[in-house]
Amino acid sequence: MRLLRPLVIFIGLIAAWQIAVMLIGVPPFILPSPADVAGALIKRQEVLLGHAGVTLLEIVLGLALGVLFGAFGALVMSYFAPARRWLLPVLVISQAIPVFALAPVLVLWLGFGMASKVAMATLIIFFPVTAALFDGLRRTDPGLLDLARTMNASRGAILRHIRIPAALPAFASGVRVATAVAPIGAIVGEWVGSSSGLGFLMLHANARMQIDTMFAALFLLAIMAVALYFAVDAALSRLLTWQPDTQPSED
Amino acid sequence: MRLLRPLVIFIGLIAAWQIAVMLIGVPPFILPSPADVAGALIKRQEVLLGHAGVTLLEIVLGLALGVLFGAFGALVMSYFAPARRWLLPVLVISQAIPVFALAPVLVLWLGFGMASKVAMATLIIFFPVTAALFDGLRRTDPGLLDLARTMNASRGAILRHIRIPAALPAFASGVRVATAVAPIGAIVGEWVGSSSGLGFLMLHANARMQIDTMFAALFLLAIMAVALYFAVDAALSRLLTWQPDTQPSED
Amino acid sequence: MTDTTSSPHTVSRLTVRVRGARLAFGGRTLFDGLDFDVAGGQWTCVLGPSGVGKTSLLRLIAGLTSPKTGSETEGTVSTDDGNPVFHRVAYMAQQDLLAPWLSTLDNVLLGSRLRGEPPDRDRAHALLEKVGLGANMSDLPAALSGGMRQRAALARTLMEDRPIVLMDEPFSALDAITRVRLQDLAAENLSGKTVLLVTHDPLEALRLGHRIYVLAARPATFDRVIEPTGAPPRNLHDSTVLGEQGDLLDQLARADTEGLVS
Amino acid sequence: MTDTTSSPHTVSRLTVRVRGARLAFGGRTLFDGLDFDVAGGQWTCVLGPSGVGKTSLLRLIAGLTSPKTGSETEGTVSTDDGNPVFHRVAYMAQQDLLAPWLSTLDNVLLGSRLRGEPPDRDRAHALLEKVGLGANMSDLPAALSGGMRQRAALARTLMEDRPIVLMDEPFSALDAITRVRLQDLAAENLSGKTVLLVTHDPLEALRLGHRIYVLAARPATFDRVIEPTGAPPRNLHDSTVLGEQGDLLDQLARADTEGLVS
Amino acid sequence: AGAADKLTVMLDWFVNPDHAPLIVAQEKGFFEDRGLDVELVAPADASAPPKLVAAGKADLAVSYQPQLHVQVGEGLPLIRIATLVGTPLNSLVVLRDGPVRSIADLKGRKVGFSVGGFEDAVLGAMLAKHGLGLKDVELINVNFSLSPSIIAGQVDAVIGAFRNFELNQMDIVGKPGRAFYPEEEGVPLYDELIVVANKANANRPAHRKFVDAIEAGVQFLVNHPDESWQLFIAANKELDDELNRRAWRDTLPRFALRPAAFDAGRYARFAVFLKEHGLIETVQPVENYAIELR
Ligand SMILES: Nc1ncnc2c1ncn2[C@@H]1O[C@H](COP(=O)(O)OP(=O)(O)OP(=O)(O)O)[C@@H](O)[C@H]1O
Ligand SMILES: Nc1ncnc2c1ncn2[C@@H]1O[C@H](COP(=O)(O)OP(=O)(O)OP(=O)(O)O)[C@@H](O)[C@H]1O
Ligand SMILES: [Mg+2]
Ligand SMILES: [Mg+2]
Repeated sequence: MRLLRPLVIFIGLIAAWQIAVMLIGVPPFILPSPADVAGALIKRQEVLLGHAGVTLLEIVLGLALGVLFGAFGALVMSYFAPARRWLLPVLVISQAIPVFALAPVLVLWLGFGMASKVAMATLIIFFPVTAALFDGLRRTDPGLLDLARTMNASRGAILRHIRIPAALPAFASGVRVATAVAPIGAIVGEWVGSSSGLGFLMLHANARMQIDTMFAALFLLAIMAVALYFAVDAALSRLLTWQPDTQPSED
Repeated sequence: MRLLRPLVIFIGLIAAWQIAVMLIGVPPFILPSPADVAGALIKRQEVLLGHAGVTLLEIVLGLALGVLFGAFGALVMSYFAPARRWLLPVLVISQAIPVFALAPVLVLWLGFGMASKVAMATLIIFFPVTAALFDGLRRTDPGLLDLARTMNASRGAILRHIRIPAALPAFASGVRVATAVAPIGAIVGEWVGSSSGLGFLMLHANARMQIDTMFAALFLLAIMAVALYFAVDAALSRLLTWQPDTQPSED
Repeated sequence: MTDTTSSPHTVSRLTVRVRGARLAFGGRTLFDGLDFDVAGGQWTCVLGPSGVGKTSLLRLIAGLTSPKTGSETEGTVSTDDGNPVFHRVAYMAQQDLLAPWLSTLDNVLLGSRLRGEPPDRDRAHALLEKVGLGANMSDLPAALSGGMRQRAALARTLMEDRPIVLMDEPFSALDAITRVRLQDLAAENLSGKTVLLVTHDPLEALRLGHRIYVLAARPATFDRVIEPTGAPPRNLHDSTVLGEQGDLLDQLARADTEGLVS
Repeated sequence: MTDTTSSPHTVSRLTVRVRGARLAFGGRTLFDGLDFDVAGGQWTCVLGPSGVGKTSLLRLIAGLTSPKTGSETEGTVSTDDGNPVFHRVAYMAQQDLLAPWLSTLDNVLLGSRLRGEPPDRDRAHALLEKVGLGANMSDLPAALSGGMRQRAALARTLMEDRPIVLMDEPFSALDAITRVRLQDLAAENLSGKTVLLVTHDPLEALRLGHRIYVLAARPATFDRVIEPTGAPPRNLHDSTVLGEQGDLLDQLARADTEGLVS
Repeated sequence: AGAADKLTVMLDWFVNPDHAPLIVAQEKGFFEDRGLDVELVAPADASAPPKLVAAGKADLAVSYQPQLHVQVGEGLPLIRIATLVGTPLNSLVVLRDGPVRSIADLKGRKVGFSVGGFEDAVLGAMLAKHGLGLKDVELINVNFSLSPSIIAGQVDAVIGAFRNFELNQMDIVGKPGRAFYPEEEGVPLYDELIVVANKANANRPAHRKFVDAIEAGVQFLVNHPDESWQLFIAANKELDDELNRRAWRDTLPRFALRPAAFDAGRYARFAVFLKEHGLIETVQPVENYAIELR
């Protein structure tokens, strides 16, 4: 059953897509039908899988680094008041800067390899983590903090043993968002200057009107994204068994 | 003092930038110096401000719609179990799909006017809000829920009077992230098709190698982003006075 | 008062019958095959060692045990008019459960708000005055002392005006004098209702209870019932009460040796 | 035990002196110019009506009032050896304050973990056994009953082994029998320490206190001190205790009429 | 031959038939034969390669002549060393069966463009010849979807469409287009694709070898069109489709047969045109930004 549902969703989505294409009559060069895409998927599977591997690596690296930097950023910002005042505006700005403006600068520093792409992905991924953990760290139960103070705890010990565990649910929330945006992070990273990866393939296919190939790449990306999301979600839930978890639908 | 600090940060960043450009010797066509940018800012202020107005409108509209849809999505997903099972994967996929792939489809439906750009921005903005509120709604104190049940509360009433207020801090967290990514949402929308806005101007200036103008636009964007972020942050803090708020730096 | 189930006057003096109740948390059985009546229109007090399952029993009656909380439940809870218990109880939990974002007044009005009824502000004001929170109506729970929070929760429970009232140590955070006064207030406001009171204080039970049960051992069973003489609330300086207190303490001590705390 | 300030044996029988203490929350003055001694090596019990400021006084002594919490504080808190009070107190708050992500055992070991000391698991095990939680060491707080949570918090406080111990209604959620047993346990474990106990139960104060104060009125002041005879923990069936109880209740009733609950 | 001379060459865009001489030279080993180790890098943003060459991060970049004038005008130390495609590829495209039959019909209509930097100048010149101005049309940036937007009717014309590409694209999906050629409508002739180097080391010997290799590549293309197509798709499997086959065919005659050769007069004329349209402020001497390698 647990494996059946995604399958049903999957088939349902595909069917809806096919019907939509048939009913609305979208031209295939704008939205190809699933059949076309399946064709491209089979015909170009070698090319697609090769690029998918590159992108997956970038996603995973970007996510790992993004979460790491995000956590680090939140810790630094919340631990050092001056860092907060100075870093927060910089981080906000970093989110507002379009990639293509930074791309030449990044390539200048990091070259054309994987590094600049991963850096780009990291830049996109880390902010939700930072923001969520930062917020979570602020919302610790004041009673527990008082207790810790009387226990002669250093600021670092309070952070480590009280604030961070208490902020883990918020952190998990941020990591979930980060996981969902990680694929787009990697794809955008590939725009910076690359000759491989699904993002490259998509831009390329798009520019050359191989729309079926583009959607085949998109399809692979979507599968990776969903698989990654639910894997991370499951891992996070396991981490937070102590956290009460109910849904409004159960009220 | 409260107004002084941002000013100091601002001047500090500019100074750091100027010094960096001078020391590292980055060529101006990759990273112009603040002086160059200031020149462009003054020389082209009319053009810049006109485009900035368009982008600001898109950002604000996108943010409003994104937060609205995000909140709505989270409520629907958490309130109706089937919606959750079916919608969540779709939402995750929606995050992984690069805008440019969707762009032709969106443009086909919405045209090249403001609508398609606001739609694009909304698409980028809503997910952090959805994810954060969805998580927040799950973490309501089970005791309060039990109490509400004995009080003969309908599911809707529990949602409205217990779960939503309890989830507001998480929601605020999501809105903060959304606010930070809103500018990039609008800019990406403008790349995909537009004839005005800072994103358009940047593309244009970039193609013409008027890098100083591009950075001037970027600068305006950054100012808007930071101002928007802190305005939203202040508004959210006012909304959540009941929420204990401490910083590790105060431990 | 359009909802007939919430009107105390149409169906009053409801007896609650618990039959064959079983409750276990992942293998640890708290009680099994427990039969228990909460007499209609009377105060029934339950005492017992810490951790024996008093709160769990109360929650079972209130309909708040679900597999989600990790508990396995069996048995039936019914009333003598055949209607379900759920939605006719006012429940005051061991924790005060004040919503941190609502003022004291709004917390007291939470029930009517949740049911979409027009809030009876006058009654809420009056109750808050009576529990000594007249000056704190607009304070958030975080600005209240422990006892004040408990008093707010009590006011909210009294505000509910249900035929069955379940209270889990409602006076535990109050000083002796305030406690007596609020016991009187509760006795007055809940007269004619079916009240189940969990308490740790034998004197409180002796003061308020028509019947007193002691829950003991694991799986827990009820010992012999004590039915103090005279109408509650009783005077504690009464010598019979003091005698009964000795009795009750003995019973509790016995319960304890069979029980949990080693 | 490298940190000398945390060793109870080098500096014991510390008297804590509070002088000219003022505490106000946004205009509402709880007390002003309050002088108060917690006698070294003895149990000092504080009673008083709910909301009078007992918890606030305890927090003031523990060094936990800061402008951040919305309070204005004045006055000094010192010990007779001249060293600050802060970091030599073990504080047990009115709420149990168990970290929800830690097991009962880990909650008891929280202090040593926070100080980066090697945890004394044997002692924690022994204490948990003594408070009756031997079977619940690996349970999360959410799986404990109210009284069990309080017992875990008590075990954690005893675990701290500090020269000054501040406890805010540490036995309020316990049944009468368990309460007596844990009072004895605390008395035994804290002998020779300077203990300040806030309680609502006059009998508890009479059983445990070398000195008993009643905090009353607003701004709050201390009434006359009661110094029960005999060494605590006293036998409650003692007739002198019962007489003193009457006294104390009278005093509390007086405190109450000057006081807050109308 | 000793250690190979390493060259990082940035393409203007993803690999496509426009790069045939480079690909063929790479695949046939013409670079290797001359002791070169060439790495071809494709960007997603056509404006990045010249910047990176100017910054010394890449050795050579495939770029466009009009952009070169603009970039040099903005102070980038760039210099043209070779020509890949010696004619304009750019064109104004409308639907063949659409309402626009001549440029004059564009009045009041929407024209899509993918920001390249000088589309407005080209369009302005073309409109001017028919008595219209830029104010008479609505210009819309359609960035990634040049042909979809015209096929779907979102715009009435697109400027910046490549005649060897977008026209084929439209034809394949059954919406054939009509192209108006800038060079026939008042825009001076120019080189579409050129190779630029950093001015500081334009005369590096490796550059001459590189251009020679391209020349050999072009020659091979002309001599063995089918074999070179096979080479091309073998190296770029994802390009093996109808569109690229047709584009390949249409591009072949447009490659400069003498990549190193340089017509200074043509560049000077074009600079004047750009100045007239406000894209550059001064007309610099040609030798400032274009040379013929010795
Ligand atoms: N954070 C706060 N903000 C405002 N007022 C507060 C705050 N904390 C406590 N008070 C006020 O201070 C007064 C004393 O509170 P305190 O908790 O010290 O009482 P207490 O004597 O411990 O009462 P109880 O016996 O009910 O625990 C109360 O009237 C309360 O409303
Ligand atoms: N969610 C839970 N998961 C597992 N065990 C639980 C849970 N809730 C309660 N228990 C266990 O059930 C037993 C009874 O708990 P309950 O709260 O009913 O005790 P109680 O009689 O109310 O005690 P107290 O007087 O201390 O409040 C305890 O041993 C407790 O550990
Ligand atoms: Mg209980
Ligand atoms: Mg208190």
